[in-house]
Amino acid sequence: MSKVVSLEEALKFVKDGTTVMIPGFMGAGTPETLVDGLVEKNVKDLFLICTDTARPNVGIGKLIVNGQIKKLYASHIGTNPETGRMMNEGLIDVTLIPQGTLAERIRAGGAGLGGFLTPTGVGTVVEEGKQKMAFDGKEYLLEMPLRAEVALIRGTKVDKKGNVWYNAATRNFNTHMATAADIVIVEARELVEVGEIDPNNVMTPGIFVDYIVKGE
Amino acid sequence: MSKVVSLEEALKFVKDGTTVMIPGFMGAGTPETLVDGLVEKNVKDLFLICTDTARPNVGIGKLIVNGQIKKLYASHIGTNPETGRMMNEGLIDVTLIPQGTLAERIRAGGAGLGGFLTPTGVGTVVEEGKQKMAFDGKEYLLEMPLRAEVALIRGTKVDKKGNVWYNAATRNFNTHMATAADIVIVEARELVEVGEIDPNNVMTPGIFVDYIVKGE
Amino acid sequence: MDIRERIAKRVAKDFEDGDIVNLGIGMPTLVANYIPEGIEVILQSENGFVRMGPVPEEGKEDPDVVNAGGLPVTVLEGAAYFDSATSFGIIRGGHVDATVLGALQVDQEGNLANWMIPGKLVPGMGGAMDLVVGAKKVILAMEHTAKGKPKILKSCSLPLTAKKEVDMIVTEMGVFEITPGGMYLREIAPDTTVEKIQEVTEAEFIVDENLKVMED
Amino acid sequence: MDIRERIAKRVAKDFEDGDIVNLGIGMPTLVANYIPEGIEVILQSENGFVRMGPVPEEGKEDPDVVNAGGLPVTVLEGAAYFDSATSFGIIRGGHVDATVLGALQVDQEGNLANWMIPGKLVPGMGGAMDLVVGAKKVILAMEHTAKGKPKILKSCSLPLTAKKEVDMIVTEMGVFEITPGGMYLREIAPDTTVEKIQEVTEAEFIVDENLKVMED
Repeated sequence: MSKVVSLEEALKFVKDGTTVMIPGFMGAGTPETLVDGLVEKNVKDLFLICTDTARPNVGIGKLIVNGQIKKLYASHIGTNPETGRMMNEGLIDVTLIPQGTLAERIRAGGAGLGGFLTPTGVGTVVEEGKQKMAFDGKEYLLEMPLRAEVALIRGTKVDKKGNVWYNAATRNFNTHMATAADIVIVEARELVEVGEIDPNNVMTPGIFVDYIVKGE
Repeated sequence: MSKVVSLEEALKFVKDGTTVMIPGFMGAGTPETLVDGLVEKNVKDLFLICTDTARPNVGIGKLIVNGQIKKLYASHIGTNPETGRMMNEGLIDVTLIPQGTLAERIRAGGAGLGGFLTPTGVGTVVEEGKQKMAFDGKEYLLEMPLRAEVALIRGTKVDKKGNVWYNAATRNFNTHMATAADIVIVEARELVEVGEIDPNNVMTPGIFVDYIVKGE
Repeated sequence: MDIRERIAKRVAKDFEDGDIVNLGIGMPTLVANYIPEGIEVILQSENGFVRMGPVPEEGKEDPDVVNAGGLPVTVLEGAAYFDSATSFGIIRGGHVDATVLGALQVDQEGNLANWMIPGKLVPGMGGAMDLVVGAKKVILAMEHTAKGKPKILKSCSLPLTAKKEVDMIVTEMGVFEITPGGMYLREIAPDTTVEKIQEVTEAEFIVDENLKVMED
Repeated sequence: MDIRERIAKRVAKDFEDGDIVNLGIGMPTLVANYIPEGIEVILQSENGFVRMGPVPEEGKEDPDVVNAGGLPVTVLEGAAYFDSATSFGIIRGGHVDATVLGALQVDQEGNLANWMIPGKLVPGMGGAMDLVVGAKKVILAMEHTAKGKPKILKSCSLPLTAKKEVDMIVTEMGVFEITPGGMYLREIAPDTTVEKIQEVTEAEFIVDENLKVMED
């Protein structure tokens, strides 16, 4: 069975209220075609997990501006004033998470770990409600794994078995999110034949990828 | 300052009693030249962290046979009968660690995590002396990070800034051990010019590598 | 038909198209030879790759491409290599559909002992503890008895590999499924009887109302 | 000389050959322009690479190669890209020698507040909490006051980024070091006096016996 599907087929897994992970750093590494498809489809009340909400007309920022997000986990929202406005007006429930902790929580979600201890956030509001443990005089917070129903990722080169290679700084959260969702959809900037990516240089093995959509 | 040094210079960091990490899976990925150098140097009482002790005349197995190991953390010793014999005679203090837990403990040691929760080992002797925590009805063991004084790793291609690329199944514990030791020495199967490894495909960034030895 | 072949063949029938499977060392490895036609099973090797292929022709061995037992193998088109933490993230994170392992003992609760005999054999657990905890389905491929003595017990006496994780047991005499409601004999070999199985099985088991004949 | 230039130039003098440095957004970014000749400083960008280079020529921007602020940059020879968990493993794991950040407030205990003003500005902590906890040395590059009001306080009133992690503060008026024995004024700008600094500094500080002039 081919993993390559149409945009419409792929996005049928994202419904009102679905928990979605979308990678990208100010847009770099974000699957633009999939995001544009979500804007077009106009599904609502999404629980979105991402590192930043970019700018109003860039990447993930479009989903914010279009009022599709009900709940948001992110590390930075400052570059998209709409996110802050909607948070202040009670339209989006925002949880801010240190970026390293966010990456590690997603990785833990994909790797079957029950949590991990990080020194990040000790002595700050981040520690509220979390278990604290100390070893050798150093304090750590116990952070929990994160998973989603759907991850929408973006590969620079994707082969037909779903093996992915990311260029430059677009890798960021892609590799972790690909492991931590029930359904993983990759937008292929370039769709290549199996074998074109050296097995050594595959960054996300195809076993993690359920569907492939050719990006624009 | 060049990172490329002689075998002798590199091995001066390994003394009697040093804690050393050495990667490799039944020899694949083990730095043979560095191991042979240690056998030649005959430093004693090493605390060795590795996944298996290979066979008596292969890779890490040579250090066992030569009586250089006092304390051993490993996941599997069954293929080297000498390890078992020396353990039973009280010559080596062996701690057996599930392989996934061992990899994750080393990764945690390199990544500044204070520990992590894994379901592996629950209900077995592995849980002895460890804190247990349950979430959503699932039990986990709290496992602690591992670090070493020296890691001896092995790259297939290594550039002069210490960027490393590993071929096929030789990667195994190399990438994690490279992050979790005070001094990291890489044996280069092939020493290449900077730029020959695509920055995208670097598997261990050169910032982790202190010294490079050309392997045989 | 040889006992080991019968067991391997029956296990192989259990796979579905697209399954990601990890085969342990020994008899489980044979299972790869009996994957039904038209079904694609992706073999994971815990030392760091997916899409493992058959043993290479003599003279074509590559020391960098070895399986978890350190023996030369090949990889198929679409393979991907990764490091040990990623490999065990795949295993522990529930991305492996089935693992096939041998057993020293298994009991009617699904407890498994396959990694040591105190005072006698202490090879280490290697990746077995992670595999048994992490794989969606744990299948044991084992001879029914050891020198005539039962290996399928009421309660394991050897140190456990994992607690209550075994789903299915395939021996030369039949196929058992372990469920929360008890252990069921689902299939019986054509050359034996329920009585004969009971004689060499210490565990209590329920004979399936629709007991099938295990096909060769 | 411009205030910001003076601060950036002084910070840059603090680096040693081979240092791995993460520069925050804003004034800290300027520091890269003043690295002394003959010294190699490796810049880490937390969105996933090391050996960041300067801003590209106009028209040569690559949307895949951006810094943590989403702005186009370049990479130098010997660069390596990686994913976010690896990037923050580098940061939290103590592999970054120094991080240079801005501040809303800092206090004499080394507490830092630089990520939110409740009810007003909630951009999120991004990677700052990980950087401040993980980097070996935390240097603040900041203007001494905000609209004439002190930013170097007895005790921060804004939500903290991290507790007791700041090592050094560089402003246009001087250089402070925070030690377990108190905060020291180590250098003073040529165009000010200790009294003038005291007037705009709420924190208590000790004037170094060997107070030096901060060179432009």
